[in-house]
Amino acid sequence: MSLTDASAPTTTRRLSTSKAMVEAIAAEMDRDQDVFVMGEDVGAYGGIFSSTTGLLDRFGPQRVVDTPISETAFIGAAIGAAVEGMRPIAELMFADFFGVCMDQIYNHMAKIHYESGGNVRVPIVLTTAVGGGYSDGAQHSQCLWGTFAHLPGMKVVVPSNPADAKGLMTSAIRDDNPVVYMFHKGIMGLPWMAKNPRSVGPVPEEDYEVPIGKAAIARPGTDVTVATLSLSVHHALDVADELAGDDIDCEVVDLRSLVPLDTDTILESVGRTGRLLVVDEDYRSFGVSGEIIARVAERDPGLLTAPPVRVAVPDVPIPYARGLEDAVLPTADRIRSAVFGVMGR
Amino acid sequence: MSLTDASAPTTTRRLSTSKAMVEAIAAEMDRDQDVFVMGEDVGAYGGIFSSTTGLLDRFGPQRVVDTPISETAFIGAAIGAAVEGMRPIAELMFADFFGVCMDQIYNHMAKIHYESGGNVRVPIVLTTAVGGGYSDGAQHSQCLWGTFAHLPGMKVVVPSNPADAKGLMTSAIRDDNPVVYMFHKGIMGLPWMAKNPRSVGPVPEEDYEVPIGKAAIARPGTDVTVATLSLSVHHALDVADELAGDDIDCEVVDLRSLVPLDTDTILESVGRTGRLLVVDEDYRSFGVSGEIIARVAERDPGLLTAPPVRVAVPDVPIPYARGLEDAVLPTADRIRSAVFGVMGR
Amino acid sequence: MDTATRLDLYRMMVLIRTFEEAILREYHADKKPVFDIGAGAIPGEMHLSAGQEPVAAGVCAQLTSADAVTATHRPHHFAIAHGVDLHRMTAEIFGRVDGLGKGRGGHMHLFDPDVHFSCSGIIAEGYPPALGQALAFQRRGTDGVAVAVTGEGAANQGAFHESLNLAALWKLPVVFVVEDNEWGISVPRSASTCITSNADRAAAYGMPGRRVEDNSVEGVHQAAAEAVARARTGEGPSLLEVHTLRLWGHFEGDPQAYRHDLDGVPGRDPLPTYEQELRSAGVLDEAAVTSAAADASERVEDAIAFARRSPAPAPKEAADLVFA
Amino acid sequence: MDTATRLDLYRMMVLIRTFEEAILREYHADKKPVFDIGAGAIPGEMHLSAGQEPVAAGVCAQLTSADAVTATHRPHHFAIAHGVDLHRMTAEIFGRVDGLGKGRGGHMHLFDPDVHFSCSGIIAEGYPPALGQALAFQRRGTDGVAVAVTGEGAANQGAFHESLNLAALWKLPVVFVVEDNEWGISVPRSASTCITSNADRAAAYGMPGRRVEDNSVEGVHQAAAEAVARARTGEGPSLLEVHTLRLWGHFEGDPQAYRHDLDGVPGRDPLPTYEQELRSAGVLDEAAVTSAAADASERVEDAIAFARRSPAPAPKEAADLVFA
Ligand SMILES: Cc1ncc(C[n+]2csc(CCOP(=O)(O)OP(=O)(O)O)c2C)c(N)n1
Ligand SMILES: Cc1ncc(C[n+]2csc(CCOP(=O)(O)OP(=O)(O)O)c2C)c(N)n1
Ligand SMILES: [Mg+2]
Ligand SMILES: [Mg+2]
Repeated sequence: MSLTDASAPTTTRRLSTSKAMVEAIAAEMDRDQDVFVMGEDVGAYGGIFSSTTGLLDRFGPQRVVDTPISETAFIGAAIGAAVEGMRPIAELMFADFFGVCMDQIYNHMAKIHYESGGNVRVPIVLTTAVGGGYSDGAQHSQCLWGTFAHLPGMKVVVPSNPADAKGLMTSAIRDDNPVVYMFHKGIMGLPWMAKNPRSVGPVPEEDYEVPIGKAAIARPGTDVTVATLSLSVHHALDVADELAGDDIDCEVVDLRSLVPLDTDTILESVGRTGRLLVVDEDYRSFGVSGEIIARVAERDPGLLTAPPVRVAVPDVPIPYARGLEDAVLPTADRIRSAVFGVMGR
Repeated sequence: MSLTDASAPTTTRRLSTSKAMVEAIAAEMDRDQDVFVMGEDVGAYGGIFSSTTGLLDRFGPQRVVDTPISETAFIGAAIGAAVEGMRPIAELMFADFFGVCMDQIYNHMAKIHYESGGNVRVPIVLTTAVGGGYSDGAQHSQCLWGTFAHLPGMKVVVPSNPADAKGLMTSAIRDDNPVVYMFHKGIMGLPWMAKNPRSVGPVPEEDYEVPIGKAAIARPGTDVTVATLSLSVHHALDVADELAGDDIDCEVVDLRSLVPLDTDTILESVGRTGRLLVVDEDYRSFGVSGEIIARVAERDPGLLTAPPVRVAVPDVPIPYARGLEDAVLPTADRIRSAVFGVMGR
Repeated sequence: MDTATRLDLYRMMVLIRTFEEAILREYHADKKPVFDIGAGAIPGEMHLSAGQEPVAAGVCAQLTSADAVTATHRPHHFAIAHGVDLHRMTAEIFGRVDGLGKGRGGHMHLFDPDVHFSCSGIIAEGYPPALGQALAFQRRGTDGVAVAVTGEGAANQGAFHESLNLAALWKLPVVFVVEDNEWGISVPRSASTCITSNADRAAAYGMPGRRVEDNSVEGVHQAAAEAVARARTGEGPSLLEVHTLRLWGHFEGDPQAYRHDLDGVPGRDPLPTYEQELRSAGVLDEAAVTSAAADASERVEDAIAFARRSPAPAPKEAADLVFA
Repeated sequence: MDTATRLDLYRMMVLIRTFEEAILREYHADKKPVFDIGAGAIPGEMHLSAGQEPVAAGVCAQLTSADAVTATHRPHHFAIAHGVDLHRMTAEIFGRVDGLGKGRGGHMHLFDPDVHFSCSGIIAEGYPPALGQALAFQRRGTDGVAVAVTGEGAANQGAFHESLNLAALWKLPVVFVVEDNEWGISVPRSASTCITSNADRAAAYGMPGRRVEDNSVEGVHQAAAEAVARARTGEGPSLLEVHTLRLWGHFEGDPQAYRHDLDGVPGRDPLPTYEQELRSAGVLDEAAVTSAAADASERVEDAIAFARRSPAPAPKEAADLVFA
């Protein structure tokens, strides 16, 4: 079964994103003995952001492996195991920590297939938590997906809801390529963090894949294309619902993956609406928001009946104090103003 | 003295880019006892790409310090020394190696000033060699400036010629902020690498600063804006000279720094030419080329009378074999075709 | 050890504990009935150092404000013991304009250049900058020392290795401190290395290594005296591991379901232990205990009041201060 | 040691040296009169292993093609000794379609999955993947061993530390090999660490460490036997440092002006030394020497001819093969 549209699942069972993610991992671990999980606090703790809850009990310490705080060593070990045909899922606790182990990720995991002329495959899923909004400061709140997406050789997946989280995880594990799976803490449905209502949603019981590289129209609309991803999809949907009352009909495009990026869906949408707003929780410059605007402009600047607008983190480390952090995150307030702006109101 | 235009120096003395760079470092080391150099092979070897030639003889091993192959430790040490008021110049031999030490660079060097509420300054120059074109393979040929520019808190300088290399180095050392100074191997004027003729050029003897954040019009033109940086400036100039015969008048904008990015100069140029070609030796997606196009489009898509075009490294690791590498680098051939393309010819 | 020193150590431990208890109170006060990490006057992750007071008190007693300390994600005990401005530190934890970082840093990012204090939330990555501070001291001919702190979990991170090697090679005036509280979040020491003492790693770099057992503040004080003296006199770095105790969760909100040693924890609290020891030795009496507690409480509540009075930073200034 | 083994070791060393000399010749042949690193049939950086043959010959003699080797930027000796396909390896160095990586990798990026061989140009970063190969062997219940190689300069990189700790902790079947050729490009060992033997670092992780002096191929062979047996029988990793020799420059084109030990270098060449030793021991005579040279030359020239015959990859396919 393959879902290409976020609204497809017809089920009444509701799960949080974290449970949906874990369900996919567990199903693949059942199906394939080569799948195993490694990372810091993935065992008894169940993942700091509940990305592995219950897996240790079910699969034991040989297949759910707590590691020392040695990201270079254990991510590298995942690469070596993948080269030998295993299918590791390795967790980098926060994407913010990429700097201690990026060499393994981008110079090895992502390049070995190419350098080997396609003779060596590296089927890893690198899971990592991203995002801010709870005052965790400049080293624990970043999205950084632009950084990963810029470097070739790894797919980059960014689910926004439980059903996609499950289907994209299944696809990621089955993919013969390295896949970086970036989950926003704010969509996991954690009991100890302010919950987005959509962090719990319907999730089919059976296995299914959500194809990597296919965006979803999370909400169809006619006036402005809001291209966004992960937690910001929810803020965009909230604003869209609200502005429907103001007679502004927003189309919300959930990118779902950055590599591959579903340019066609973006172009098709902007072709209809003529207006583009990109909402991105990563830093503004040299990242996702610029890329999306460029993909539209390089197709045809004439598609844009108004200057495209971006709501992103201005180029500033994420501040700690709540008011400061709110000011730099792509909040509903900022999105709303931006929609008015792009609509010329 | 301050130069804002690459053509300003009036001198007949000609230096290679590497000598110009070293001259600036030496002058600042003379002027300020707190300036010192550290890195791998910066001493007796003089820098693998001649970025420190002669400094050891002149300043001794206390101020020109060879380090172990411990980038995290010595770049971190540079940060600590800077925090205490020294002004280190630390060399990361190849930008490709950022993955072993990025945490110090982007989570520490770049963020301490902000996190401290401006109470701590980190005046470091991080020099690093970039670029391909001599078959050094996927781990030794990258530009990666998009990766550095995406992460806030550090300036990113990308000189293209000897006079700028000197003036930008002087500015970088005097700057109270971290500055990443990325020099392309192909512009250094190395005796053992195919030389670009412009890698040797006039360099004033006296001290001067080239301000960080000001692009240069390397060649004025009326038909198309070619926004580019570093070695690609030269390829763009070569193509521009050639196409003058075809009645295409290219304006070549040498960005000189990515952070800050001189958006005004780009917009002003595109405002005149109506056409934009971005030439970038970094990976195509989620980087510099997208950002520049987006800055123009978000000002006004109507500035563009034709779709903007980019010539960059397609999203592929840099291949080894000459023919493959040539195919992915922004060569004169690719630039020429792209100019014809954007001109609709 | 002389009585005055013992009293000072005790009082410092009390001050730290009092501070951590007050932060605990303030942190949880407005996160009820359902714990929400982002809510309240102090939002975000909160790593408290209760149980680890002996390490900071013992080490920092050997330092002056001209010496540097780089601490970790669990920085309060070292910040307090090293003399970071308590008011401005507290204000930073509350995210206020009078905070050390004007509200931009938070509890894992406390910078006080007046006493050369800093910390970082990235495991082991506080070590390398300490090398540079030590290098600056060395180059300038001061006798300043840099103390670099990590946990035992961090000792398995690459930055640890590179830093020790470089410091030994350059004979830098550094004291590397490893706080072995037996846990890295939920991962016990036994699941992160198979060696029993990080002090044994010192030999791999050509520096002396020493492990202090039993969370002994006086043991730390004495071992630190040697290490600091060695650094101050130009003989180079040392490694000091202290077997200490994480009295509470890794961070606030940590359910600690994984923690099989929990029953034994209260009995290992170093504060009553040391108090008892000093009472038995006749160094401490009821009055001294009461006055230590009262003084600590006054200083801490004063700092909290200061923090609460300080305004929140203006949102419109969020993007300022990126560059100097 | 038995004669057959000694002869095998000698012949392997000759094969490696013959290969490196041939690459030296081919590399420089069309970079004249002015050396241009990017020119000629073999462009790019070229790190040759002449002088280090004893390490690869000695270690790999203990391995089968079911064992893994991860090598460095200086990989040829290990590739050859571990049985990487010489034709396809040479074709890769020439950047041709029949190369191991279809011309995409180059001399620092040789991957031969048939014998579990790989290498990396990033210092010490070849160690971590070896852990994972060992883990896969362990999990699958094979008795495969992973050999991870670095230089002595690399032993000061964080990845070295993390890898040794993790391998010891998980009792992985790994043999860590450090080739101490005394130089990391221009930086002498004395300027990169103040310890005298990396074998001493093994204790910091709870594994045995051993240093082989004098670039002795038989010493390596014997030490590797122990280490490999230990790994194969599930007792865990070992560290093996070999004092070897960089006979030539760090890379081709290296002026070596920094190299104060240059005068003594030719006298330390392990190949004539071992040849002399075997001649004296009566193991080797003129005929055996000649035939070893002739066989090696034939294999190497054959591989070079194969490489030269192989076409260059099609530029239009440059962007293929990023993803499986
Ligand atoms: C590079 C990196 N990896 C992981 C983390 C997440 N993390 C924060 S604290 C911690 C445990 C640290 O253990 P230890 O060093 O023993 O210090 P303790 O918390 O016990 O004081 C971890 C894994 C981090 N901050 N940085
Ligand atoms: C992380 C990293 N830093 C620096 C380099 C540049 N570099 C390549 S080889 C080398 C020296 C390596 O010395 P050693 O480990 O002793 O190996 P040897 O070259 O002597 O075989 C250096 C510094 C690199 N490739 N990777
Ligand atoms: Mg701990
Ligand atoms: Mg070496």
